[in-house]
Amino acid sequence: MTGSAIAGVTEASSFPGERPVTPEVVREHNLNQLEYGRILEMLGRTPTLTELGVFSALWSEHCSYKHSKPVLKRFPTAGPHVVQGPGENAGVLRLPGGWAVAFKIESHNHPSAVEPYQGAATGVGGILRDVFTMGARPVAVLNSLRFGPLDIPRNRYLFAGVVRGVGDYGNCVGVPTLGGEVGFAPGYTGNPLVNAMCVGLLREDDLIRAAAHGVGNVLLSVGARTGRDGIHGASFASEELSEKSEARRPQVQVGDPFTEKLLLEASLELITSGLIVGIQDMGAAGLTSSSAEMAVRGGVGVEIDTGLVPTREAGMTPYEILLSESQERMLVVAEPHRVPDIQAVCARWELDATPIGRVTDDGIYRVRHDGLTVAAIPGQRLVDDCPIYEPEARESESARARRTAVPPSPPNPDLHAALELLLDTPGIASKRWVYEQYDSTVQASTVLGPGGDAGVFRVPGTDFGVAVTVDCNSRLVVLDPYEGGKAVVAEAARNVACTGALPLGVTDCLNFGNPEKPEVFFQFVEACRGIADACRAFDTPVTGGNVSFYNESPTGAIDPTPTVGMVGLLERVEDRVPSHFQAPGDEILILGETAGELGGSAYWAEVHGFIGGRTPPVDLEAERRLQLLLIAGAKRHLLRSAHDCAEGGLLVALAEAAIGGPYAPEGLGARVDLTGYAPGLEPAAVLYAEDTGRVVVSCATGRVEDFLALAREHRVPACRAGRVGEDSGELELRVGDSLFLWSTFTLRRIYFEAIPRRMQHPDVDRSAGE
Amino acid sequence: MLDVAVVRFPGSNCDFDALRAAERVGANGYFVWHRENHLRGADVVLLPGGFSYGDYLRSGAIARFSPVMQAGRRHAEAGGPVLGICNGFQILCEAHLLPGALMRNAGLTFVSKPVDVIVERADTPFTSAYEANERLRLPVAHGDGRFVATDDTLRELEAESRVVLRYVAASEASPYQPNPNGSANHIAGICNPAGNVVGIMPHPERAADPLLGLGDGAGFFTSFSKATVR
Amino acid sequence: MNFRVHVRVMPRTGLLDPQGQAVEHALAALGFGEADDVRVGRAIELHVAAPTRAEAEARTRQMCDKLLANPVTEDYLLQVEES
Amino acid sequence: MNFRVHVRVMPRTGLLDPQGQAVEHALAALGFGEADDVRVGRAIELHVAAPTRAEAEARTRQMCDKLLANPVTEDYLLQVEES
Ligand SMILES: Nc1ncnc2c1ncn2[C@@H]1O[C@H](COP(=O)(O)OP(=O)(O)O)[C@@H](O)[C@H]1O
Ligand SMILES: [Mg+2]
Repeated sequence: MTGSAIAGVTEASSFPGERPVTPEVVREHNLNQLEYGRILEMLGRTPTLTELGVFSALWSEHCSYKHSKPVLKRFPTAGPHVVQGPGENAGVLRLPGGWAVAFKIESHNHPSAVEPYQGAATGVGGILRDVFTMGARPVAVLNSLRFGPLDIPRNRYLFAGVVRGVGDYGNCVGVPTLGGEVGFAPGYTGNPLVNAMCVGLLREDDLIRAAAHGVGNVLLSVGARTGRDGIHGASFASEELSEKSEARRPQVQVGDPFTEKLLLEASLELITSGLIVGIQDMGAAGLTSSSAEMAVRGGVGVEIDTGLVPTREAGMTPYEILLSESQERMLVVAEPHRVPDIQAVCARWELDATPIGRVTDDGIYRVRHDGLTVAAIPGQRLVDDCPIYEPEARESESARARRTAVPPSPPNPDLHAALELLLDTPGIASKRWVYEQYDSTVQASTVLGPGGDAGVFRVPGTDFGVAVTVDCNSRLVVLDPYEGGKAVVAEAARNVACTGALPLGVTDCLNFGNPEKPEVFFQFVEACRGIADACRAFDTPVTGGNVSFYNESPTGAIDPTPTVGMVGLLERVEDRVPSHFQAPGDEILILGETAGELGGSAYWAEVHGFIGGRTPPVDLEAERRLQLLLIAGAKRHLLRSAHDCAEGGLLVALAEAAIGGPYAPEGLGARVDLTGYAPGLEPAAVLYAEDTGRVVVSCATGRVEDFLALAREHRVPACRAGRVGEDSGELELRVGDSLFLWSTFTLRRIYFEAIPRRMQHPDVDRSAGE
Repeated sequence: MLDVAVVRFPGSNCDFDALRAAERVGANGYFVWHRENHLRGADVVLLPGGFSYGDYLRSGAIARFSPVMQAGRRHAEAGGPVLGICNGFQILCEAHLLPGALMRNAGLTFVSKPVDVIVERADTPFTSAYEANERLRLPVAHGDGRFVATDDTLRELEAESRVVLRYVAASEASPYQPNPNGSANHIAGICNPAGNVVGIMPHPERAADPLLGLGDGAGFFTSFSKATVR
Repeated sequence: MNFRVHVRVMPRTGLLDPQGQAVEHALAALGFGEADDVRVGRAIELHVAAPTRAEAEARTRQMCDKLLANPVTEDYLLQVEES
Repeated sequence: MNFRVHVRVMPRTGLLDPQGQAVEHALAALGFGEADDVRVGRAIELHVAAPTRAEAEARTRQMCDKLLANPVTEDYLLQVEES
């Protein structure tokens, strides 16, 4: 009965009642001819259904990165402060004083399209586990969301459900949400994006890697019982959503944040107490991928007895147990004599820890059930032999044409109304409706919460903090994936630097359509090239991330959305710089250069209904100088506020700074004179172009000269543009021959009410009674 | 030195925050696990915020049966100071150490934001560092914070001046809803007749450090650190 | 004997029921104008082993009084089925 | 005619019900060892005006499908009473 392992020859038998493996069954498992051929050759026989399930999961796009690996290899991943680069559950960077920061982002798009509340909640749960498996305590979460327009009821339902799911999970576990972003565009109708990022702190000494070591060591399943949830989740995530998906949809995974909190505390205790050898969360493809990855990383074999795995339902087959994506479970490797101590720790946290297998010396990935060997696969080859594809990458004609197109221009665009329209656009408007549903102050370390450029938390017991952000402007990526990719990283770094922090490193979540379509793969390759170049220029290595392909719905591929999560170091938290104007009379300065590039701007999109033109090129050297200026200015306390120009351009940034923060009683107003600024440009271009590399700052009057000198030193153009006004004053702006006046009271109302007004529809939430 | 017991229930998540706030005022803070049945001679008991038992069924409903709550009750009945913050307040109500109940926010969503409150009782062990009617800005973060009680109970609370904190508008002109959850009489915190057991929804422990932007909550901790040790 | 007990825990009459109101508005917006006076509470189902139906009911009442319902804000109703 | 409709919306069998689990453990700890298989869902009560009982039921089913229950994660049950 037992499998033998002579030169890769292995034996396994079908589990009683299991379907025989036919070509039809192989197709259902999303394996193609080439892939199935490799399996036959590797095993020297027909696989059992259980084995087919294992291959199907591990060779899914989600687990194997078969379409993205060669491209991802081009990211810079090294640096003196990199403790752990890609390849583990989360990346880790060194901080001062023996501390380190672990961080990672992950998508949960398809589950959220099917069930927004649970999909989003379990997305947060998964990313928290990725961070605490490294021995880090989660201290911040962020989320990047995309939906179709809010005038469609289904989109409102998805938006409301996702936000509630993200909030309920993180709030319950007790991790503050310090930032995020939400975008809306027609392409996301039917395929919303839910990307969750988690940031954790650890002592560098406590870092633990997810590898199985030591022949004879025991594998334990810790945490929740295994049910029939999400079987085939990984392969579901690796195909397009269609009418057929409804039927193939895996049983929805339900999150239990309470158990997650206990699992978090138990895991950290197991790690710091030194009782265990390795630990890995059971995420996508559950026990299968966690055990196979741990075995391969440790260069050993494993044997699992699925009959020992605690299940929620009777009669589960080895196939189901291996592929279940039940949440809140960990796989732990430990020396046998430690098992009682481990169980005692877990019992104190009211959790079970059950031995389910052991580490072996034959390199075989072996699964038994009640004495029967149901799977026996050479472990290294199970991971390594998945074919790697390099699909064709070709830009579509229509994409190229869009770049050279110009918008149909109405004769007299109303530039005054345009600002109000932009501030009322859900993608630009305040996301207070979202982040008020997220606890942002738990853990009592929040220095800057949501509503500004980046969140900042303090490392407890120290003077320093960490700034965190997630960003992606997909309109720029659509038009020019390379420049757009650069722009995404540049925006993230600018946001971090605006708070006074030095950008340290990146995690990315690459959301794209079907990579087998040349125009999609083109977007992917080019966006990655842009991200890689920017990361190199900023010295911010990529320490991990996630690829989410097949984001397509019956209406086509989503806009390419390579989301970047970034962390930065703020050496002294007292130096932090907020985003909004702080005091009447302060001087307003514009940093960086305005070339007037309206391509991909929100102005063209919202006012002219046109998405096209050239993405503003990103000058990475200039961006870097700007970042360093902001950091130096913060350190010397020369800056009272700093806010970057992003979607909406210069005027939206000025207005946002004047409107004030989400809990300021009122706005401050400002008097701005741009008559001599950017000569030769149309007012529309000055106000609404989305050139990158620009920041609006304010300085106390006595500090302006010092700051200007510092800007010259850093070779960053700085233009004195006006003064901060009185409480609830007006935003007064001169440009060209025009004088514009807005009441900050009105702008504030528009900006903060845009989303709540749209979400007032009583039909939003299916589970209003929950 | 003042001994401050911070009770940890499974699902407590403001336990470290409360402990740090107590330690910052020089107290000897320590955790007591909910299964323990004594408080190790605590002078002050803090029931921190969080989601004990996931807030499943009703917030605080399951935690109130934990063994440690019997010791807590004895401590309270002997006049010892007890402060329940957020989930701690919910547990005190479920345990009937305070009257009323905390129900789902009227807006049906979790609410996390700073709010303004008035200290109406400045003579409890947790508010003596404040002036009567002092205005504080403190963060709230809860889904079940709507204080509900029978009309008789509300009358009694008002007549006996047992409202410790009340939500107020930031200013006359403030466009914000002062009451974040629809609480009866804008109640944000109450005490028992003797004044030694206090429950509040806002989180002073998250506002006890000026570096974090808000420092108004520190008084809750300096109050008891100054109080005479029995 | 084995019983399946269905417990309905409803907000006490007279208390504000924001969930019920929200559902009522949503129903009206969806064209269900014929629905009103909506209340939302909790449904709890449990399996109870007891010698008699009366005993199963009595024990479940104790569970409600002690844990399942909050006497300050909620009323409850039981239905016991043999199973 | 006027009907009082009681809707029970319960988590679908096979789905994890963390709330039910927590209640089950709490009941056991309180000495109610005879209770198990606890599930927690929502109880919704509403008043429906309809010409017949069958019509009231049909309309409430539509309400459930559209709003009151989540077809992906929940099942529902109706009881209609004349009122
Ligand atoms: N877009 C990316 N950029 C850089 N590294 C990536 C990216 N996507 C995945 N990786 C790395 O590849 C490894 C495998 O990732 P993944 O399978 O997502 O881990 P998990 O098991 O947590 O889902 C990870 O270490 C991850 O950091
Ligand atoms: Mg992982």
